[in-house]
Amino acid sequence: MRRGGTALALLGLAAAVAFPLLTTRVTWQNAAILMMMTAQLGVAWNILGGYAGQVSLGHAAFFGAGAYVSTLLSVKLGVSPWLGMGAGAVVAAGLGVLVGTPCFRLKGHYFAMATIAVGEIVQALVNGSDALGGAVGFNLPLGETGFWGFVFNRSKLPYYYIALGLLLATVGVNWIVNRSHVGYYLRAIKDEPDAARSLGVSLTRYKMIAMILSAGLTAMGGTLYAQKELFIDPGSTLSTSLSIKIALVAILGGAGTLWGPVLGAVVLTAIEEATRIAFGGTGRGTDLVVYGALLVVIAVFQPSGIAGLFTRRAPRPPAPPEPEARFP
Amino acid sequence: MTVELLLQTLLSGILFGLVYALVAIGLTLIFGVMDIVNFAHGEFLMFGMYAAFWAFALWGLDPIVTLPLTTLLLFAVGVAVYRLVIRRITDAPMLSQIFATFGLMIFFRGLAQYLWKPDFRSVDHTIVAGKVAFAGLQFGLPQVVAAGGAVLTTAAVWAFLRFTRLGAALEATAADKEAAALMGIDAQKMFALAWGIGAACAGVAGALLATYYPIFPEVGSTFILVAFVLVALGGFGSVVGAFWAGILVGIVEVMGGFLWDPAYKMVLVLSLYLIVVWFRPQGLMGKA
Amino acid sequence: MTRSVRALAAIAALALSLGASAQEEIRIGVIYPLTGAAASTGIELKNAAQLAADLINGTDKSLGLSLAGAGGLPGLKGAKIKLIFADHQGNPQVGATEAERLIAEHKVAALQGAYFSTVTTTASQVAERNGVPFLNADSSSPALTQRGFKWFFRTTPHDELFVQNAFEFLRDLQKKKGIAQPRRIAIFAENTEFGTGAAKLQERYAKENGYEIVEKVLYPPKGTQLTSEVQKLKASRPDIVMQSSYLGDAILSMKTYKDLGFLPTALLANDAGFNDSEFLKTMGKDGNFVISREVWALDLGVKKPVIAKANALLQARHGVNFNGNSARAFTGVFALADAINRAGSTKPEAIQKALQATNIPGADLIMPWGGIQFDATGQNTKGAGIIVQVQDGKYATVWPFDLASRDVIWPMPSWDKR
Amino acid sequence: MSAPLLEVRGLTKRFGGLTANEDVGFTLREGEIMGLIGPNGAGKTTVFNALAGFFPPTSGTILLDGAPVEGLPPEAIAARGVARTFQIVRIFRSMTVLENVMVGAMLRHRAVPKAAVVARETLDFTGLGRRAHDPAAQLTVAEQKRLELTRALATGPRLLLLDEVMAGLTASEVQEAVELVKRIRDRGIACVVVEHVMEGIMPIADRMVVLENGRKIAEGPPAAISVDPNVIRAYLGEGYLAPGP
Repeated sequence: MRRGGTALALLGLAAAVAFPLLTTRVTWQNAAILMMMTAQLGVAWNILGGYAGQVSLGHAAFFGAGAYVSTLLSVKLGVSPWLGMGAGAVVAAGLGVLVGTPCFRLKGHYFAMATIAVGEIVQALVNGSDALGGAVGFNLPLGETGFWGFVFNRSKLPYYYIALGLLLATVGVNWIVNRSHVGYYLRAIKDEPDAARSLGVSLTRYKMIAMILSAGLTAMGGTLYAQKELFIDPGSTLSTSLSIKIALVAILGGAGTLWGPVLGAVVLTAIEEATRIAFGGTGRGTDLVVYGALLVVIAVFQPSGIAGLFTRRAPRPPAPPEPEARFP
Repeated sequence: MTVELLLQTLLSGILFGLVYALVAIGLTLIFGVMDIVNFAHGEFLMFGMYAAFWAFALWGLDPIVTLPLTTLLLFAVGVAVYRLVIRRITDAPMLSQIFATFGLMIFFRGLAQYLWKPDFRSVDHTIVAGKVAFAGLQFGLPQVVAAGGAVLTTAAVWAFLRFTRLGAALEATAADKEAAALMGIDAQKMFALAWGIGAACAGVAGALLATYYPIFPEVGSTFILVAFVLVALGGFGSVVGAFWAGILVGIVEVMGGFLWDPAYKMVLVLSLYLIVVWFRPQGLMGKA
Repeated sequence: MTRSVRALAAIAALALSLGASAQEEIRIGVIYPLTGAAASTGIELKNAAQLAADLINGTDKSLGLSLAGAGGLPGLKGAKIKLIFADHQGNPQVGATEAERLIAEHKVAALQGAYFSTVTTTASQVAERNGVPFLNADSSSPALTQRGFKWFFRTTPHDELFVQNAFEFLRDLQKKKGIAQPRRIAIFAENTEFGTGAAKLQERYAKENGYEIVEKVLYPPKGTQLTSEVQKLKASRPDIVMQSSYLGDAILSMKTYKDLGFLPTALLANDAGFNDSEFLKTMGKDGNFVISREVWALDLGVKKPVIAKANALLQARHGVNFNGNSARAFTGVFALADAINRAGSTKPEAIQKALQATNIPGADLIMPWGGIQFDATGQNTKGAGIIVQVQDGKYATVWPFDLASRDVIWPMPSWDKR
Repeated sequence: MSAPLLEVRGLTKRFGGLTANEDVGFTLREGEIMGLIGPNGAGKTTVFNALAGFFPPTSGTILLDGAPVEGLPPEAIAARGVARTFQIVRIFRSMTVLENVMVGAMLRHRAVPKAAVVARETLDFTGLGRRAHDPAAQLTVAEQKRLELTRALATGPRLLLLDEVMAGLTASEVQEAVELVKRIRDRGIACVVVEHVMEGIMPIADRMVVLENGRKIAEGPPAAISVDPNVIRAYLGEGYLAPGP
């Protein structure tokens, strides 16, 4: 089983690395970049929302932090966006601690609602702040800069491989978390918080670790977005609909699984693009009807996410034979 | 002058708050009974508005006249949504429930755009047109009627839950599903009833709003955020909590916008919410 | 990597060969919001642009615009224009993706779009990065032509000119009509790029012209109520309210004005929601006397017959009149066709050069403009705005006075005397 | 002798106007099994939650190895060597049996492989080893209770708080549980056992503490407790003693 999974992952990785060499069609490359960027956000969200079970619907605030910090640093101070990416992650992590401190006391829907509130507040404040570009946002300079400057015009490939690299790094962090005691603790917190505490698990500390990782990685995705689109404004980087989409990707694929959010991003982007291309030109909302209906159908028939399709029937390895334990 | 303006603003805030409350009590009722947050609730409101609009546009019937029909229609829509979709995800994890109702929201918006085009519509004359003026204050009659309707509907729902056998059964299901089942209450029926009443409340609100608010496929998104805040602020599942939260939020939003900066009126409302849950994580009247 | 380079080279060779042989078709990518909140506008724009292309490709010369009825572009041996439409959904990222797709997949000679300033920003960036001309006919954010782009051209005037027009209008009222100058201005705008941008310009021009800003209310759009905003306006007792709102808020604010008994001397709107037929329908007589800036009005056809003729064509085909937006989209296609025709080529550099040399006379447009001529930033310097007032439920041109079909009604009559 | 492992003095807990515990006190030595009994609503679980850090006491002192621990959060108390089970089982339902126990073992062994080894040993000790790789949710109620005990044991405690681990078990299962608790004590781990099932607690407890209405009404060896008139009255009601001569 596990070996099969590794082989599958390696195969997927090889395909991902080779993909842009197989097709030079910009549309496909763009779609692939979009999928990977979306997947990266879902995977980052998954650490907090999936493993730790803290359903955040305010992750756009972290995404925006990444986009705004790197942009401000590069536009105002000429700092390389690569450094800005790190700075953005730190700021987002700090914001995460700020959000988590009051909100982690809240349970379930209350926590989700509080994160929506935080996201909306951040958007309104940035929108009203002239120093942060207000409602207008920022245009980044367009000139090709080479790697260090993080702007590429001649080819999509740099963005493609950066998106792939960031996605792999994010999956890697997830993998490490999942394999370490932190991952076990997060799942324990999600299942039975009181029982976890009785076993010495500090809820605040581990939720906070999840928050910091999740927020920081989300922010890195925000920097990549800013450098790829070279334009940011509150509507496109801080909106609640973005927050919901980030969560949706992970939930669709399977929250709390390693590859679920990646699958979710692939499927969601495919559905979105297909419905838009097939029905979008009609201007009648047909694309939304089909898209919405598909979401409902998936939620109803595959409630554990698409990843559930692959794991549900998979038998666990049988326990090694051993003499039945008896009480003396 | 200033006192008048302040009083006028305060009362306007209360009028709006009452309509907010009406949207929110349906949402909180559904949550209380089923532990499901209905992201598509704003779309029930939207359907209520369109029902009122089409009765007006096609047959010249006033939204106030067709209000009982709109209410019944939305009750049926609520029950249908429960039967066709929600019933199947009753025991699913919270995440996939969010996912399903979110999909419903997108579906309904798309459907409205498909059927009725994305245009803005409005009911351009109604029997409740006009103004109410007293002591130097003036209010649009539609707003006053809407607020009054909201109070009556909320009171009716409250009385239903409090004083009828069916309402008691609904409350019992909300409190403890297993115990209710042991008492011979059919949970499926109660769930359907909650969705019916929840959607009907949104339908009443939609019909009342149609007398003065523009109607368009995405109108639900305008009200849903406030409704969420009310439900969480009042305490998930608490009808009375949502009612008082509605008035509170209405006042804070309108007074805050007037005295401070309208650009930050929602920031004020959301901050109020965060402050309240900081001290009372279960909301104003929620069960701990 | 070498494989990709080889593949790229192959594609490039293919593109070159296509460019050489496919002279009979000139592809122009057109990006508009065909779904989402602005879908109805997007479809109007699409129809108008398509009408323009069909006129150029057809042989009916009766309209009287110089390329209309040419049967294709004479400069390219009668090559026909093909518009390839794409939907950006009002989303800047989608706009960029679609621009990229049109350039890469459809090898478009030029792009036109995108109505929303935010989407125009990202889509034109893609054009700039790929070296493809981008013509914007309908986004009014001044920032768009302040980016130092080399491939970006805008035919419509931007908000700065419109705000300037509003103050010229006020000055002309006093100078030529002897209407006393009101001094107290309140600014009322949604706190988006559109609203805040306009508000800043209005503030600046008000100060320069010696007006007093008594209140500036920026509100979050699409809210549930505008009561607190209108109360603030009312408390500041302004003579003139300068308002930037989209349709829903325009309707809601007008109803709130009436409910709260607020009536300034004049309401000067900044296009958008106030110039929508649905606004007139919903507001009925309460919508009368609103003054708004425009770039086009049907009644201009009285003094400029080509406007009426073009409108009749659109009426015949889609059963609707032109409006400011669709007239500009129509004009955009003509401006692009003119440049490509003079370039005699679909090579981007040639079209860019031709665009820079554009000089279309005002008579050759369905707009009330002096013509089309771009400055170094790509901004048309000969654009002009007009000011309309809702009278008897219709938009009537009231300024400039030489184009006006009606006299301005000033001040607004009170709510109960209509 | 050195300080007792656990010393509780004057423990009082009020919820609003309700008094759940009033002036409860007792001590526990290393390796000792103490039974905590009393009728429903006597305040047993409240004492338990105070010891485990879930409800800070309103007043009173809890000394662990002579150091005060009252008011510390549960995770800190767990780190000091106190582990507990829950009256209504709270196993991690998304995990396997082994993973459940690993979460406990991680308190002392952060490295996952080491935690797995410790968890495995503990499972073998409690007799759940053969179910190590089954999903925890598939266990029977008795097994789930034992899993919870195993998980608590894996934290390497010096004091184990067992909350009705025998409730709802069949007679033979109770017997197995009794044996298990004895073997745990043999490892030198002290236990406080809250129990309704008298035949479960009597044979193993070194000492009993009886609560009624939040107060301690008796303390002593099981044999003495079973004949204590106060205890009999508390359990059987006033009427039981009334007909006496």
